[in-house]
Amino acid sequence: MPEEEMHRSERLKHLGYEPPDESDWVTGLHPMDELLRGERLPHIWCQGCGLGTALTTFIGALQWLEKNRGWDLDKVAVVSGIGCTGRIAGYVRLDSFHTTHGRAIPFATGLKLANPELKVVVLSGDGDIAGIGGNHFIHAARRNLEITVVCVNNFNYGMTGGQVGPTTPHEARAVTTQYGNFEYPFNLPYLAAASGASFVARWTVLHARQLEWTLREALTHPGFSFVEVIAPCSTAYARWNPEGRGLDPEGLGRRGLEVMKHYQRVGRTMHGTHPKDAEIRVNEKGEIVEIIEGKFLDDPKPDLKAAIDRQAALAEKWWLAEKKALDSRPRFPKRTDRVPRTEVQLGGFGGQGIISAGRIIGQAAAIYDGLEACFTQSYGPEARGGAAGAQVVISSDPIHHPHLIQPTSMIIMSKEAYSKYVPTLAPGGTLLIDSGLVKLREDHRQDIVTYGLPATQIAEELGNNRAANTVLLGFWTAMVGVVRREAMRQSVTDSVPPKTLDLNLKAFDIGYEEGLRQRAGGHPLVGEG
Amino acid sequence: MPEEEMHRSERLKHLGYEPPDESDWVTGLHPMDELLRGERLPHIWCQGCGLGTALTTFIGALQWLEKNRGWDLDKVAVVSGIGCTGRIAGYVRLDSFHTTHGRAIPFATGLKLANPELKVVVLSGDGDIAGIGGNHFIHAARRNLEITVVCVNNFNYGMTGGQVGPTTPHEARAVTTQYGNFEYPFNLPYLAAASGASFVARWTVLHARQLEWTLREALTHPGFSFVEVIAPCSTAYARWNPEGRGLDPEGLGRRGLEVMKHYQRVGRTMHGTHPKDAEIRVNEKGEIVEIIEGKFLDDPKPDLKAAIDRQAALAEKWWLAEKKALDSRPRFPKRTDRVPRTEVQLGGFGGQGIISAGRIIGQAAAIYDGLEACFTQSYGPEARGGAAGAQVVISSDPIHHPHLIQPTSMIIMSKEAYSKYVPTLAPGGTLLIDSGLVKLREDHRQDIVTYGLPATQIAEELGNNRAANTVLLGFWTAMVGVVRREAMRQSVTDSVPPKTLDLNLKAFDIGYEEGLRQRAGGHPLVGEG
Amino acid sequence: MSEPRGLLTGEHFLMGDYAAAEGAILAGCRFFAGYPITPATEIAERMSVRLPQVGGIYIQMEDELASMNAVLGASWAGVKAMTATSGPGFSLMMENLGLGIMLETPCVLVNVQRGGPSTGLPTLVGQQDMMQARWGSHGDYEIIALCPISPQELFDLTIRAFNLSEKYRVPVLIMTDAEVGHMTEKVVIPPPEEIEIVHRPQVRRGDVEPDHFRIFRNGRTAFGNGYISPMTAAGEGYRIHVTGLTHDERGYPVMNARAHEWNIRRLVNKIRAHRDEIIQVEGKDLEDAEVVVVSYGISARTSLWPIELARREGIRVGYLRLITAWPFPDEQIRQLAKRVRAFVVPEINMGQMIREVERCACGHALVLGANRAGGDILEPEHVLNVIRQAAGREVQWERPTGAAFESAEE
Amino acid sequence: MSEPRGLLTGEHFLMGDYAAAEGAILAGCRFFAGYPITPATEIAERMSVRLPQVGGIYIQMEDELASMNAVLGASWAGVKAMTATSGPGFSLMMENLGLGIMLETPCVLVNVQRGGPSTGLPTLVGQQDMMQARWGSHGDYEIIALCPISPQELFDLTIRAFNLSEKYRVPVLIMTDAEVGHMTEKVVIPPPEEIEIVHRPQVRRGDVEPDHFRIFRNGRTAFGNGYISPMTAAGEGYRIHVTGLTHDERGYPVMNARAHEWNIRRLVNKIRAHRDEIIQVEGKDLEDAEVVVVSYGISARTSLWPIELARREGIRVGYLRLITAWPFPDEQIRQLAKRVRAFVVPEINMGQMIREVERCACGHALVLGANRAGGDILEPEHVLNVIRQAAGREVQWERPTGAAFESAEE
Repeated sequence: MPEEEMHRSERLKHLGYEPPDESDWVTGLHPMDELLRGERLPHIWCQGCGLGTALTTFIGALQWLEKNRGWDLDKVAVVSGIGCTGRIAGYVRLDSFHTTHGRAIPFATGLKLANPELKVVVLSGDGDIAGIGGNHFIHAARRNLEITVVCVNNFNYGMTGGQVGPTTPHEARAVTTQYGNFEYPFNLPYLAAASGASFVARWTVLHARQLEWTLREALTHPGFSFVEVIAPCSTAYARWNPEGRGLDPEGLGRRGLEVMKHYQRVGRTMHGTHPKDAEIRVNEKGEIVEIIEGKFLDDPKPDLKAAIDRQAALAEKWWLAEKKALDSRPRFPKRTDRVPRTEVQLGGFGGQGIISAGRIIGQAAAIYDGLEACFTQSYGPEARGGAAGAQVVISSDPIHHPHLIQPTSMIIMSKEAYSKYVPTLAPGGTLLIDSGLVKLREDHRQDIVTYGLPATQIAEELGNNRAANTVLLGFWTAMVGVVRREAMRQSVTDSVPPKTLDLNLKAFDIGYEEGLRQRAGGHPLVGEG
Repeated sequence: MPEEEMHRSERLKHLGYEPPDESDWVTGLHPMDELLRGERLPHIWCQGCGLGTALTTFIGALQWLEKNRGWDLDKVAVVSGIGCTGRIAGYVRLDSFHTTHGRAIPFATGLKLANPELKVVVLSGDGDIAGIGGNHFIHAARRNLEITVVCVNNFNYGMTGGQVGPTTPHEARAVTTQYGNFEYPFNLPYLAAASGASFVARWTVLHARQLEWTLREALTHPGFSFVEVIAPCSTAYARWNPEGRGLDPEGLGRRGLEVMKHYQRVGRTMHGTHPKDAEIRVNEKGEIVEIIEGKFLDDPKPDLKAAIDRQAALAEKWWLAEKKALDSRPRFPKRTDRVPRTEVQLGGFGGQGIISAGRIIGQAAAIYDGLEACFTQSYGPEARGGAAGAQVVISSDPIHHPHLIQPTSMIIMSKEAYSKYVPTLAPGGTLLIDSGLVKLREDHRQDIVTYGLPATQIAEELGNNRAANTVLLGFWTAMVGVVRREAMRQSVTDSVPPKTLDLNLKAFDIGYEEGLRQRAGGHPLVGEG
Repeated sequence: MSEPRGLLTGEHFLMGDYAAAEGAILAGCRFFAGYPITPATEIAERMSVRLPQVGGIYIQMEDELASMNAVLGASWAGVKAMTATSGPGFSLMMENLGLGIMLETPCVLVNVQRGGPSTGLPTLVGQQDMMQARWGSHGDYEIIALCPISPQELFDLTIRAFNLSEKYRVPVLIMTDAEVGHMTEKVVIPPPEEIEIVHRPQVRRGDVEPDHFRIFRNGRTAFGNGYISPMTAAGEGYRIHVTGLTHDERGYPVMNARAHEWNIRRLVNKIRAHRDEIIQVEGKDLEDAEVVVVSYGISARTSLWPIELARREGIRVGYLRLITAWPFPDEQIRQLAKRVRAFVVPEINMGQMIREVERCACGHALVLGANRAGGDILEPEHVLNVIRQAAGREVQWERPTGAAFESAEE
Repeated sequence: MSEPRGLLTGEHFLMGDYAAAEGAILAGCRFFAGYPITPATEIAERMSVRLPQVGGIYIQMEDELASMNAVLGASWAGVKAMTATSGPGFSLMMENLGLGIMLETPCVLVNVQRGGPSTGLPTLVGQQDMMQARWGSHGDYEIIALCPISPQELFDLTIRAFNLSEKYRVPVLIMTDAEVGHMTEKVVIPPPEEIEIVHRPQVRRGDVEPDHFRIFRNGRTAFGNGYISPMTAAGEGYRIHVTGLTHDERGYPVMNARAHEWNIRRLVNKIRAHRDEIIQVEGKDLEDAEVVVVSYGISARTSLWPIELARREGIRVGYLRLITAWPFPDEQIRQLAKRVRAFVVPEINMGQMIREVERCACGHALVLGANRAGGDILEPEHVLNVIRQAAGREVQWERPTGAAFESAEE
């Protein structure tokens, strides 16, 4: 059994934290006018509800931080979701956002990340934070962004009339579990800790002073902090359950008080207890017989924004490299010839650089040759490493139809692509194959012009078989003559890793020369040259 | 440091579990044809992916259970979400449901609750289960419904190309965290345990045999069981991170194998370790340096359905009571007189039984007097214990407009209701007040007929001030004469708790007699009687 | 009077929400998954007490996303299932309403409409989700949506919703509102033998050779007909596969345009081809009408009074009530448009179903709306004056604009 | 060529998704919250690399619900913010799109449409969320939705989307599709000084006496005009309150019909009153047209070819492209309807925007759709034949129905 106070951080003293005197509990402090929207009062909460105390302790903590730590409360924003607790956002005179059910935490995440100067606090109920908003809760805890989440847990959905919730004790009654709750509840501190929260505490509203001290700590915690506040729901939950059942059903204040007395009987302060052991125990009737309270976890680790900021230098470096590359791009003289719609199909398998080759053609045409070019990729149900296809349409005119209707040239690097694409080539069109990888079928089309070169083998000989696509790009450039050589060379330059540039340019030139040679020689593998 | 095997349950032997021989690891078993949809193969997974092993171990476990435990595999259903793992549902020859992203678990919850004969298994990925589906995951673990959730964790969103996910290690690379992951990951076994899972385990796919044994156990666990399976993503995750970086980017199989070797180096089996300590440790580069594996938790507690079933007897008892009450309802002779549209307003504060009184009038008119009756309540922003209003429209004709246009009679039990409603009463209309609670204003309307009786005081004298509304119902019945006395008495009988029935009928009769008396006497408080 | 299996045969004074629950139970619903939301919560509350009495399951899920999915799961276990919500929850259910449509899953979803957008007016009436009911989930589909006007009709139409859902293998929406849902009136629950209950065409263990079974099929089969395929349940031995992806007859993913065309046309046509069976309208005094009031739900009900007032002024007013809002009765409006002077469309929204009336009127008849943004039912004078205007009479009332409202405190 | 602040001024060969990201950055977007989904993921990927280079924040959230909310939060911190998704994520964003509308929060949401419903065809094109864009969230509202036809226009319209959003304090949708999003073309990024960038009317610390400040206001003020109120950000000292509930000028909840009327009419009218400023269409050859092709996005682009073919056959075809799908250009269609024989509406869906054309055509012109369910762009012959049909010519092609498809394996 861990000793009380064993886990207290050094910040305790700094925060004016004094060991609590259990005999000296109070249920609420004075309303602090300058932090309340007086024009909105009286509030909507029932007599005997614990939310008044939750609100005043929160305000007390802020005022203490303003007075003793110089906080500018203009920079504190409160975000809440839907439900009774959610209405707190409407009563505090701070920037306050009453969002949708369960979504206060991601809203707060956006607010805080976009303006790290803000201190952002989420105040909401158990149904809102742990029910519908559970996923946001665990992910925010995981990220450890510096926000404070205060969850007022009254063990049911109060505003809609007392339905069972994610914290309703097993076998307790609620309007939708009148036969007894067959579900088990969350232990919220345990859930928060398991998700990654670096500050975790729980108090009942009976311990208003301790709660306020803990809130001071939570608010100054450099990371995600979570405080569960156990509060009576005098109208709904207490009506059904042993803590308040049998009491005058109209005496809501009385019921709330009885529940507070119950807290006094069952509360047990155990600072530093691991959250997994910080249980709310119930008996077989769903009656709460023990509530472990205290600060369970206070374990600073770098907050999310700090981690993000570490990236700035790397991002700057990348940007400068990008800028340098862009600035070094040459300009080419304008083309004056007119290029009719030209469709190119590339095909092979993943890893051969088919997509990249298609993009290089498109970029050469669009950026360096001043043409219109539209590049698309084929997607299919294949896994990575499967078939890869790329299409480029080039024209002097606007390209209305972005897909190929009938390609007039083709670069093919696999057997599968050969089977799939060659039937679609226009009669008289030009087929270029990696002759080391693709064998022509016996019934190969005679109405097209087929050229080949062992691109992969050539690239291997140059020292890197991944340059095979570049060899074929050179080959295609010479053979088809739609895009200018210098435009293609520059596009290759833009697209390959700098350390492979020389090799790739060499590969391109080999392919190009071979293309010129074969075309001049007029000796295609098949067809009329 | 907990000892290996320390936490093993007795079911281990029953399940044919033998202590694993670490030297004898296999990465995959033979495909089991009868449990695979052969017509769907080959699968879409990349070379070197861990999902094949995850699938075959799952099938192996099922076949073992079929052979050795007599399972009828027609009763096993697989539910998955979206992503690479989600595709498992399409390959197993079992009833299989490929649902939406993150929603496999609630779908499985419905399936299992609606047919408890089924064994329902959720197989999905880390992004699906712990990212978008995180809330369903923690709530299912909390409920402890007997389903098995197998989460194949490959540390990123693979199918969309390798984005950062909720399990991506801190500082690891992904396509959306190219500067390094600034978020922290979940420890899924810890999260599952903190949420309430009663069986929690983790294996890498390297330990295929141990994984299969654990799956046998998980599948037969009487409650929510969770198994995390760590698997290589050879295409996306391994590409960016130390485990696979620098390897031939096209050699996916090779990359997968390297990751498996890495698992062999960093894996450490520690059965019975508390899930909070079952870490996946990384170094400052995001490289995994330790993976704790084993079965961490196996702690049966009553499953959800068992808890639900316990309610059946109570539900039956309630039903029989309801049936008895309904069967004992008398029938009344048909009314032949015609009732024109009559509007009644009731007003007071919460707890006085205003709503209940309105409902009693409506029920008397509709059920026992054969009239049309439409009862509505006023809702406002007030908290409970605030103002309460009820409206009843009664007519022999269909009631097209359900709201009051101008009420002709009113029962008022509070000062606030007096101020709010009396101005709306039709000239010549009848106002009935609890004269002990409501004082007439000096400028009280002279164009209406006002009667009073100290209903709350009368009820108190009868022994229960909550019967004040019944006194006024009797008073109204006699005074307004729209609904017959016996119809009202029966409606009161249907509506009050049996033990207060006599008192309420007495209260009703007193009010009724007083009504007759005052009406006959023709001495209203104000107005012409 | 009551019925041994837990049915409440007889006359009851029931809140609309409760009537929906009782209708569901009589229709055979044995699974409800829900989440608290005003003004639909009472449906869940009633179900939580009543379902265990009839051997059913009530479960409160963590949110509406989960509720919708649990309902789909239960339906695939062979059990009739329902959920109920209001605006914000309806928006959250949209993603998985789409899954229900794609998997052709019978189930019923009740939306007790309140004032929106966003949290809006949780306790007060609206009819603002009518177009969302048709278009709220991504992708193309057709849907069935019913609009009750009273607790009795919430009871009756909930049964009809289950029947349509089971017959057409489609989620069916009940688009009611806070007014009808929270109103208490007499509801007659007939003995079960007097009610037609439809059960999905369901293939059970041994009915078909598993290899020959197709979970999605076009055309007539031994178990389904037209575009509707017979269904089966998990555990019946067919080892089915279904997916939200575009798929073939076996339910296997097929990622191409041809498969998509087949899927979507089937989803759409199974409703469109049965429009005449599905569409239900209530018409009154349409023969000689110069003006026809076209409405639905609470606004249809409240328009009966201004219609009566207008008739007293000598205006020949007809009444066409959309019991099914979706599919929309295009043909009925088209035919009427040719012979009436004008349509009046009262709605508690800024003009939603009126767009459909405009579309179908094809310019043949004037189309006027009687609208308010929400929070209250339409005032009779308001609707009466739009009827007068439609008939070319003098208008005697100023329509509310809300422009005067500046602050709650002013 | 490039620009010191991390802007990529110059010509680039960019994928559409990347162009949207660059447009956002030039428009001043400095916050992106997203979640992976095909085919929108590339926008997030680009933002994750680029935003840290310009001092912005990229965060990947746990789901699309969270993404949408984080964007709203960032906007209330005074930062221009965006998210991007596709069908299933769009459905999940609907609840909080409504919050954005109710809080009048500037932000931009890109939907790269794919085939639906449900998971559908993740990698393939659809235009099936067009009506969802208008009606997908519960409650009444008006929205702005833009439809680009190329990477260049994705860039341009993303800037316009931010401008409209900032000006009207409303979330703006970019309804693009898998085809445009995944297409790579030349994109010209102009120097920032050549681009008009709008910033929200923003009240900063000290501008106004905090007690006099109203976060929502009808009518002209020093900072806003018409129905649009000036905004402020958290931390500026105004201690504002905003809520998704129906509210008054200060943002305080007011639960009655009068406040709702005021709220909703303002939300609706701030768009309707500025229709002329917002609506953007591209018209060609409309003067003498007998047939007008009305389309948007990729289908508008691909229809230019069949239009050319039809002209060669002597049919006088006009072209009206909806750059803004919402608000819909009612008036433009109404005017055209009076003088043309027919409209042809090509869409990759079962007929969505065509319903609006039908509504506005008021029966004056024939309205024919050219539709396919999704997965591929429209074939030129298909559109050509519908144009022929619209012009009363002979049709030479059979329209696809999908009925022939039975199984992927047949």
